[in-house]
Amino acid sequence: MIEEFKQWYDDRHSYAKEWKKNNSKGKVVGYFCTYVPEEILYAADCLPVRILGGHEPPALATPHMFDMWCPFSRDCLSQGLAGKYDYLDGVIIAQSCLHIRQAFGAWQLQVPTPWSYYLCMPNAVTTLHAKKFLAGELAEFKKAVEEWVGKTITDADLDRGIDIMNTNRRLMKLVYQSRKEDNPLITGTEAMTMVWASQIMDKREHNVLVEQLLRDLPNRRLDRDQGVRLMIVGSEHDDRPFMEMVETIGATFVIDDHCTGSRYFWDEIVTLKDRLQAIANRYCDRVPCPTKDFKQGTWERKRFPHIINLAKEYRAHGAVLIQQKFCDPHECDIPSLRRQLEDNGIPCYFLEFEVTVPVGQFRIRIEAFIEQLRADELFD
Amino acid sequence: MIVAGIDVGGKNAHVVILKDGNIVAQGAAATGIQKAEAAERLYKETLHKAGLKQDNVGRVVATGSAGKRVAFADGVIADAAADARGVNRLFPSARTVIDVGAEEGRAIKVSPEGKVLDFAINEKCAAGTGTFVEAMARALEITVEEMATLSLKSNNSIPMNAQCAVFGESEVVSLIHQNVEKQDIAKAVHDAIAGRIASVARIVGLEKDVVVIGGMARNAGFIHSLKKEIGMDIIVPDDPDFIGALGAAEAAAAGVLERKVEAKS
Amino acid sequence: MARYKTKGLDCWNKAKELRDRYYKDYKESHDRGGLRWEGGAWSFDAIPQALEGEVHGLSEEPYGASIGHIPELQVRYQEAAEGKWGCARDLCSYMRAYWGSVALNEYAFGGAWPHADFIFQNQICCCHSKWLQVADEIGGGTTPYFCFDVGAGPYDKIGDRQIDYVVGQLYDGIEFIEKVTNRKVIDEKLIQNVYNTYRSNCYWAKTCELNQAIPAPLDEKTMFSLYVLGTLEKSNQAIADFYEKELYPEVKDRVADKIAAVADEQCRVLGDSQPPWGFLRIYRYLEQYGIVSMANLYTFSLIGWMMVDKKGDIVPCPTLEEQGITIKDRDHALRLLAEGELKGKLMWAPFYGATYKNDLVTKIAKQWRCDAAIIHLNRGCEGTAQHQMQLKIALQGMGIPVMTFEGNMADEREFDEGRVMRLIELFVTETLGLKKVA
Amino acid sequence: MAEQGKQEYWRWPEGTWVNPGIDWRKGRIITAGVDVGSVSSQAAVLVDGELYSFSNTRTGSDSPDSARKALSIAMEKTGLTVDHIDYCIGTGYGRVNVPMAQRTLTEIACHARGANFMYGPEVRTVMDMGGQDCKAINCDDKGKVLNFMMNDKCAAGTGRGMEVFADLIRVPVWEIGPRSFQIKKEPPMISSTCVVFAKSEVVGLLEKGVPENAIMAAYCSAMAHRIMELLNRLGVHEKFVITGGIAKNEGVVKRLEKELGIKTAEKVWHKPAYKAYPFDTQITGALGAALFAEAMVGKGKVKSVRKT
Repeated sequence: MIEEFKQWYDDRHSYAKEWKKNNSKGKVVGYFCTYVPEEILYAADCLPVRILGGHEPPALATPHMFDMWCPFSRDCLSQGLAGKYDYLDGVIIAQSCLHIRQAFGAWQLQVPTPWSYYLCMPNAVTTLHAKKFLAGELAEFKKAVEEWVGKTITDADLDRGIDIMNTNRRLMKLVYQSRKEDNPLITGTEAMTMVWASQIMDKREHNVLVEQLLRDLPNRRLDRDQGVRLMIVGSEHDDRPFMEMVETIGATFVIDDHCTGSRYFWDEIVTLKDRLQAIANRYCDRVPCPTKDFKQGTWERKRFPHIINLAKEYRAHGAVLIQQKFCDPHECDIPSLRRQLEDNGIPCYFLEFEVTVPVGQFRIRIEAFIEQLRADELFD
Repeated sequence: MIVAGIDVGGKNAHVVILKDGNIVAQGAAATGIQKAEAAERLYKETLHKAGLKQDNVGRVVATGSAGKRVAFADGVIADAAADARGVNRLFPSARTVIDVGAEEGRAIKVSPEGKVLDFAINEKCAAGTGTFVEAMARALEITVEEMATLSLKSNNSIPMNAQCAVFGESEVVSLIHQNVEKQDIAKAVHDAIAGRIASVARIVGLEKDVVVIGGMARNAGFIHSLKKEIGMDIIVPDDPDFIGALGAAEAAAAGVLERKVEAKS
Repeated sequence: MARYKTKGLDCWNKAKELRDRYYKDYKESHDRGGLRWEGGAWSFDAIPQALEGEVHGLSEEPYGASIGHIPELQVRYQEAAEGKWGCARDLCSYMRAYWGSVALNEYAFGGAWPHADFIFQNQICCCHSKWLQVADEIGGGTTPYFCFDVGAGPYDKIGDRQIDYVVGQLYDGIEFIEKVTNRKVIDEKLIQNVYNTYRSNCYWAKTCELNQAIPAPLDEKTMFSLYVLGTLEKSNQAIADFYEKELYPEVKDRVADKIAAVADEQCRVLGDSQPPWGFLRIYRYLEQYGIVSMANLYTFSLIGWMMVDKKGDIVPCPTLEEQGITIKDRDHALRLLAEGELKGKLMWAPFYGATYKNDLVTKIAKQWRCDAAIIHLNRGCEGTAQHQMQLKIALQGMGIPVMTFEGNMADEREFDEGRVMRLIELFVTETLGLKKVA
Repeated sequence: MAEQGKQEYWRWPEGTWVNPGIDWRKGRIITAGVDVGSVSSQAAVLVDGELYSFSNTRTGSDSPDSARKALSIAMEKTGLTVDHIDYCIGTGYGRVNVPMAQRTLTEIACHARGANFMYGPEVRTVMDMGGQDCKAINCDDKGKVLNFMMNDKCAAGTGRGMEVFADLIRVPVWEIGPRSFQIKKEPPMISSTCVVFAKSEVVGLLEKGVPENAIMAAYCSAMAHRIMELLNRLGVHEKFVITGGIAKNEGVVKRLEKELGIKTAEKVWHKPAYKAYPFDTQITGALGAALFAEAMVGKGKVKSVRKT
């Protein structure tokens, strides 16, 4: 299964084009942020695919986003400008960080795409007002989609969409939970590849694969020592060479908090009669992106206790905190998160990511971090 | 009438003497620290070579990052303006000029008359400059010239993160330690710089004809990478590093004296 | 011989005096039994300022900007934020200066850091909510924190649902600050504050509109020191009076008497985003060429409430008095407050797309008759730097020469003056072909 | 550019030393550490845990050669050969390419361990100024790394930056420190954080006729400031030591001490018996590696590979 995930993730564009051939009526929609309610797109028989970078220097993006913008966002835009996403029928963003919003804005002007939509995802997600407001936004979004695809979305459609998404979330969570064990049967690179694949594949197909994976896992043999159990936390992250490098020098990633990882699927929808309200509640209650992580009353974040629990449940010896260069929302959280993790006995190491990773420079840092975590072996 | 153009940049100075619009002499020299003095020496030598005296010269216009320091010049014009004029004289069809010198890479959009319509320079970081290549060449323990020819032999492309000159070096060093072929590393360096320069050029918009000037234009490896990066043909003048001086001389001939020279502080 | 008459503003000192008093009052508030609260230029100050008794706020952006004017403090404060706290160097430069100020327990206007009794913060860009969240954490994490979200959509999509969303939060906010301060929000005060908020915002917008005149009565350099009052406390009676009764009439007279901000005005420049505060001398340099920087979406609508009329022109929003609206009660007041901000603050529109920024700024370029544009690619503020490169393309599309330069509104370490001056010189002399005037 | 023939002001002089007081043939355990850095390489040889010899040489573009070269210089004229070595650990950028090494460790671990041996167990913060990057390390009384930080934003604070500078003003890198104090008053520091732009800034100053010594002072304080920024992020504690090439540049070190308000430990061997031995801060990494090797062999954690 892992191979399929890897292959389709690498070959994501042909996958989408293939899907279009087989679903003549279906539309492929590129989304820029995981706050986009894919449920409604599945209800409308669309294929939502997350727009990700190509890990190439985003040379085409510079005239549209100058150098201070997050390399991932610039990479996404660059891919669009290069025509890699020419098969998209539409693009959509949910209000999140300014960096990806700018990539979306430039995309609307520079990359010909038939349909585009800005979903005004509120920020004060811990308030009831936000849930009410978002439900209204979703109603407008649903209407816009209906007009675009020329079909009304019934409650039955919504239930289908919700079920596809919830199933996918539940299954991937099961795979993740297996990593609590010693010598996990799946590496961090593999686990995240599964999530990356789910963001670009038809979830119905993905679900079949994940179910198969869950059946196969128990008999899986990875002839490797887990080494140090690491957690990885941060912004968007789909840098496989980095993950692989770390997992070849005496460590295993056992859990993550990324919007390309657990943060994407951790929370399911609690069904209600009012489907749109149920969806709105889920996106307000999910593990927040730092852009929306503030609580009334105190400076404390909602996301931090969640991360610390994950670290404990998955018995991480240390945490690698990564961040796309210039990612302000995470930059605002990391110094605080670092303190909280270390106060909980989880040493951290911080790395700043760009589209291409200087493996040499990063390897020595991670090696040294691993040595730090197993220092006892060197000294007694 | 006889006019002179002097281009004093980060590393070198160039002089071009025009007589009734024709080049009668040109010279180049490394400036070192005392740029003004070096420029004057070069100017005199070049005149001497051409059998001319200073008072034969009707007008002198200086340009380049240290152009203002040329005390004996009658006027100074901005380097991008000199580039535009120089290129326009040689290739009136040129619409995009890319000048990659020792410490700056810039792109200029020129009008058919040789006017600067838009321009952009590599901001903040020195990646995308001649100095960057030199640093990488040193890490490879070869000369820039060797590096140029070497890189043409390579067909592999290794993505390199040309952000900081020094980190570029450490990337090269770790590539060396991974036993990557020197020729592949050389190409990686040129590709990286070509990428940086191309994105600067894209800011003003790549319109043909594209002319590349400045010291780096002599680097065939870099030019090759740049062609590939922008997917367009590139014109490189015979003396790509003399274009600024030529443009200044043109300005002198045209009687352009925008700013008085500042007395050396 | 200069083209036009010029002279300084008579109300200049008044503006300075109001500003100085603001920072002094905040510091001394406790000694007088008053309250202190922290917020932003876009916090609805009308609400906390309606608490009974004496209340004074500290507005985060103008405080950060003031530090940006003082290189010595700026670098020391920002290095404290980066070193002691460990934040990244590329974050909002106001925010880093503010955090460093807290970390060093230093108030830029003298004395120790004056801790607030509560935080009344707004969220608009992706990090605004973090500003005082982190500031408080650095300061010990004991200040009651309240943050409301105004990211409810662009000005042309504001309906009841959007206003309900914000008003709902404002009710929570009132309940919150009443609880943590043990003081009541007085409706009479609140209502008066809303009238004032409208007057401050609308009269600043009207003043900006006057800059369409040739010669321009105001240059940006001057405007910066004038709009600041509105970023401090727009609901304040004295400040609203300043905009309505002193600044606006005086600028009107300047237009009538053709009094120019720059005596040799021959080229009108459009700006974008905040300037590099430590280097306002750039504008002096431009003046030598008869260039006046006099229009900027940021400078206009940071506080100025404007709208797009039926003809598609940008015009100032009318005050409540002009609309003949009398505020009935608290609910009415809160709705008007939210509506004014959500519909009138055009500079929020770019947060929702590049098309908004292009549309509004090209309108400004036309209506304010700009000949060229100089865009400060501001590494210090993602918010105002949104879509700047798209804007460049759009302006060039209308035939306006544009130059861009990278800098930072309040971090001199990110501003290479020599380089930037070279660029400006080239742009002015070559692209614009201007000569120094006498 | 590798301009042959022209004097290279940026290279530190090479060096080697052999302990006259030790006859390796009488030794039980012989271990070696080889540190292949980006600019220079070092080797250290221990006999029964005592420093026997070390070398400090330049790194070539081929790291296995640089490693061999460093070790052979350290064994020159001693009769000692690779075959006599029980265990060897490679460290530094080129650690994966040290042919004679049985295992590798990062220079972070090795510098902490080496500094602990050279300066003593009171060392709490080690600042290693390498060629390409600087590392700030907090360690315990055993020399165990507690946490560390490496510069990632900009390289202006690295040894390489100083070398580029030395080359530019044509002053040997080892003279910069002393000369940077031969000034009337401390000039403002070079503001640019980019090595190359700092270079153009320096050229500007030279053109303005600012005396060379003042410019060296301005550059040294800029570098001291960058290092201070990194140390502040980590938190610096006494005993504080600086290893690597820059440690030899008091122009930077003294100014850094001033900024931090903390003195760096004196460059004297912790072991009284070592008083007479040369104290070369550049060998810290190699020495640390050799010490780890010695401990592993001594505790029987690894098998000796000694051939003769």
